Amino acid sequence: MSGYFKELISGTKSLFIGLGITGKYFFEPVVTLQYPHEHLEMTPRYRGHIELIPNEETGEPKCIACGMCQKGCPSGCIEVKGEKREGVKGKVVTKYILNFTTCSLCGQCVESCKFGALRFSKEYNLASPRKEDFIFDLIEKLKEKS
Amino acid sequence: MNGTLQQDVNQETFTLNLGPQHPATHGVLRVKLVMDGEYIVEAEPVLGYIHRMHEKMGENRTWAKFLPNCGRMDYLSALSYNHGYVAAVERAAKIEVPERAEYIRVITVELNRISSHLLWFGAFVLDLGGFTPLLYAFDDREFILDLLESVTGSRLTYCYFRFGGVYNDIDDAFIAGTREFIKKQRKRMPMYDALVTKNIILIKRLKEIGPISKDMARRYGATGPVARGSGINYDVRKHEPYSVYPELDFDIPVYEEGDSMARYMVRMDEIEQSMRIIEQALDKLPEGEIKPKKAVKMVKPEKGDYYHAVEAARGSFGVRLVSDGKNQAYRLKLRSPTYSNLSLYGEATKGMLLPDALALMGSLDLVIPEIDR
Amino acid sequence: MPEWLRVILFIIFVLSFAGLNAAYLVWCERKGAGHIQRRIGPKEVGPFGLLQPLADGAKLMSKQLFLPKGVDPILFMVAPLMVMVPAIMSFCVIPFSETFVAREINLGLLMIFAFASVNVLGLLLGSWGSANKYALIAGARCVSQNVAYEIPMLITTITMVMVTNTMNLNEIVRSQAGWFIHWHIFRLDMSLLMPVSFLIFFVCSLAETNRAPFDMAEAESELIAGAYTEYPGMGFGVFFMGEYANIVIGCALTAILFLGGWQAPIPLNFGGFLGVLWGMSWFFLKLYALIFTVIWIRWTYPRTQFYELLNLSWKVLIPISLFNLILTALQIKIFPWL
Amino acid sequence: MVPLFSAEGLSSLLFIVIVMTTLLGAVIATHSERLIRAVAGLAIACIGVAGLYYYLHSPFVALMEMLIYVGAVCVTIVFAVMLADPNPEEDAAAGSIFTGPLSFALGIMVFWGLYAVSGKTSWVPPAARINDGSLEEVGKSLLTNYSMVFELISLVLLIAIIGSLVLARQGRTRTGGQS
Repeated sequence: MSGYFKELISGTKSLFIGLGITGKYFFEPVVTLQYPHEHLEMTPRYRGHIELIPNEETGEPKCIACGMCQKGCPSGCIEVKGEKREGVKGKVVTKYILNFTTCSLCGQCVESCKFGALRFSKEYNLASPRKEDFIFDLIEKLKEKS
Repeated sequence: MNGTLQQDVNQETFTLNLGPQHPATHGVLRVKLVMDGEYIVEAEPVLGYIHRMHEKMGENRTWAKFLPNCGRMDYLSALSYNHGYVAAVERAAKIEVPERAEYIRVITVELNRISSHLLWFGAFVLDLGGFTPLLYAFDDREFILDLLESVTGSRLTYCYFRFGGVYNDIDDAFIAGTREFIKKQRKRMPMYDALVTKNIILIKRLKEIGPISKDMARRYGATGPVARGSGINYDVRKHEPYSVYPELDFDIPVYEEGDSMARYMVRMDEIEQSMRIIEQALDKLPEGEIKPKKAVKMVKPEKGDYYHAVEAARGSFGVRLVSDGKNQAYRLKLRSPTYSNLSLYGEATKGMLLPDALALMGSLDLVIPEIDR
Repeated sequence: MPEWLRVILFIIFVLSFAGLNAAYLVWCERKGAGHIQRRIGPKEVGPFGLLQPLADGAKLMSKQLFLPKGVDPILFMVAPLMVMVPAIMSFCVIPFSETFVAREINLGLLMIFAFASVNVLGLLLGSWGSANKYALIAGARCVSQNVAYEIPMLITTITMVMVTNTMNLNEIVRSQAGWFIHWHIFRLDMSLLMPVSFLIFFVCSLAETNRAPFDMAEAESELIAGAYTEYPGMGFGVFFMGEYANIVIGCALTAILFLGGWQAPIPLNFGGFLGVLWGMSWFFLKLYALIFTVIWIRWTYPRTQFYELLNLSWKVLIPISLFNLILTALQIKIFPWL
Repeated sequence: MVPLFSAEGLSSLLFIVIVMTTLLGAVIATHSERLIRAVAGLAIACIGVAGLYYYLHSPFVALMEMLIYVGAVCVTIVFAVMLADPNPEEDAAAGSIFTGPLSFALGIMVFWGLYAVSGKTSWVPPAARINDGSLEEVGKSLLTNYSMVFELISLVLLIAIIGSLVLARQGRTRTGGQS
């Protein structure tokens, strides 16, 4: 019998304590970010989709189309083509397609690049109703940027 | 009345399909319930709705290319899965890991474990009908995600560990942030305690509900918090030590009751233990390299059969590799904890009420993609 | 003003009040939930998301009224009305202020309970008519719950009727005139357990209106949406309007019985139009404070297990309310001068 | 003939509506094939009867009618129906060939009897207010003049409970050997 009343009182007390906690939070400021109006700065290591790094002098991509990234990609979403040109050491990249729809953002392409020609972009507002919008031509993207 | 219902009413029992779309299954799990009123006569989990053949994928690509798959199995404690696979391959290919890298692995894995438990805590209370703790838990979890993002670069499906080390080194900002998080979380736990754990409604719903006996847990091979809630003192970190866990001092919370409350308490205690591990690991963190001196180029383990298990947030995650000496696995078998934990569901719920059975399901902490793999 | 015009005007008032109230309680609920959970809640549609209910309403109304296969069409369509109509009828006797009441009938309290009992039938027929197993389970739960909680609620009400000696809601409010210590909840001289009565009544009204933590009829993590699982568009909307109207009735009754209805906490009264406004503002203040508590409770607790809920009623609320009844009777008979 | 748009005319119209509701409910209750609809009909009939009581200036009884019959009895029966067989067996309807004529004759007799009684009784117009809900009065008369009736009312609930139990007991046919 005493257990009954003990449970009754302690139970009621626990309910009021719970109300107290949520009541306190009701008056505290919100912690959420109002996304479309506010934006978050991505951390320096944020792994977005990859992009080509331009050569500082020429503005052309540093990539020499060695194809290591294409080989190392688990999802097979990179397609690189290059050609040999007169007067240029190594190959010149002519086509760099990233199929972002299958990319798993593992970063193995960046790791496998020995020439420091790839990096992660900080872009994360990617949305489109069309699948084709996510097949990126990275050379073109680089040109747009500069 | 429709046909099937009519048939069912003529019998004493009826069949209820819980899922594949149901708010309480957290994914595409389907449980076929044979019910007598609100009592469950038989429960049969039906799996395979999100089967993606991860094991087969592991046999069709090089060792390194399988790395991103690990995080896609249990997306809530992706780093443990990364760790399991990486450690298994390291054991097979005899790759030495620098000590600093091991410490970083332990720190990040334990952070990930806390975030997984926090999410489970919220989702579990949500299963029981309380919405608010979920968002409080998310608030705290967000802190961990920010920390992990600052080192790994992604928020959920990290692919952070590499053979022989880790991808990035941690910096002072991360260490300071982690210490701050632990301080904040320690202050936050009493709030959870008062709001949820001590709440009479929750106690009534969990205490002595959904018992899983020691014997049942053993028979089905349950591991992790489910086994520890049934009084089985088994934790891979202690009993088959790997990485730098032997050098760290922590306890394994074990509860004898075996009810949903015991599983709940195990996880809540584990959050505290993980924080202890992280603190010690941060104190002991040695200077040095994070990758082996001789860069790992092509992994080619010798012929043989290798196994390595780690303690993931949901139990023991084991990786069995059979190598034929080539640059990809001959056979890759993944032992996922939730698969075993779920298989006891049918027996455990016999004769239980529907809401209790759902509480039990929540307390198993299911991640469906990991069950199906 | 002739009587019939007054009644018609009042019906218009009540209908628009019930509709707007349901719409804006949803907004309040979402805002309240948001701030309790440290987020903002609806904010995009209109300033502070104030037009959100309109958007929701437009969405619900534009949905097809779809009859799932195997339902009993008549029962399926009528059930939402059976929840909504009695709730609106009950508004007729609620005194919003001393003079602002549609029909001041002497059996007002009884009338509210009479109509509230129809509400269960509506839910039950709806859940049976929708030919869904989850709905069926919800319907069965809902009835046992309502039957179990009607008893302590009625016993507490009888206690209050003994104290006030009337069932006229306006009379009950008038008997609490004066300083706020004259409100029934503080009248320990009438019954020592008055605050407990208040608590029991409030808990029972939560259970009667199927609100969390007693939302067995909905139980979204167990039964998808319980009795409303199969309802599309406005069928669902009407159920919800009924539910919110019931919440208002429950809270209004609590305010009238225990918190002095339209009485101000200080003995200050006005005549005429100002008096109506004065009374109404106090009544609404109390009403919405109680409704906020209901929302607050919903976003704090987990749902009770069904058997625990029945245990609470049969093992805790009914014995205590019976004891309270006897105690009150004794106190009134033995110390009649109090 | 009273004009329709007068107080008396409107109230007569209301009376007709109430009576029609009662009859409609009764017809639904007795003639629908689905048990659940029959119960809904019963609820409608009870609401109609409550209206009649209200019309006779006794709101207390009217509200009690709602509370007990609609709120309690009907819900109990619906609950029983849920437990019972949803499709009644076919041969339940086909009784003896005498059933139809006999019940018809019985109905005629009851109607005639009521008609005769009503014709012979000297009706007193209902008082404007029999009792305006003063609870003390209600309580006193329930425990003095009408104590017998008051006790008998409780039989209704008993019968309703027994009836639902009977429905629930015999309704379910167990198919399949075990369980």
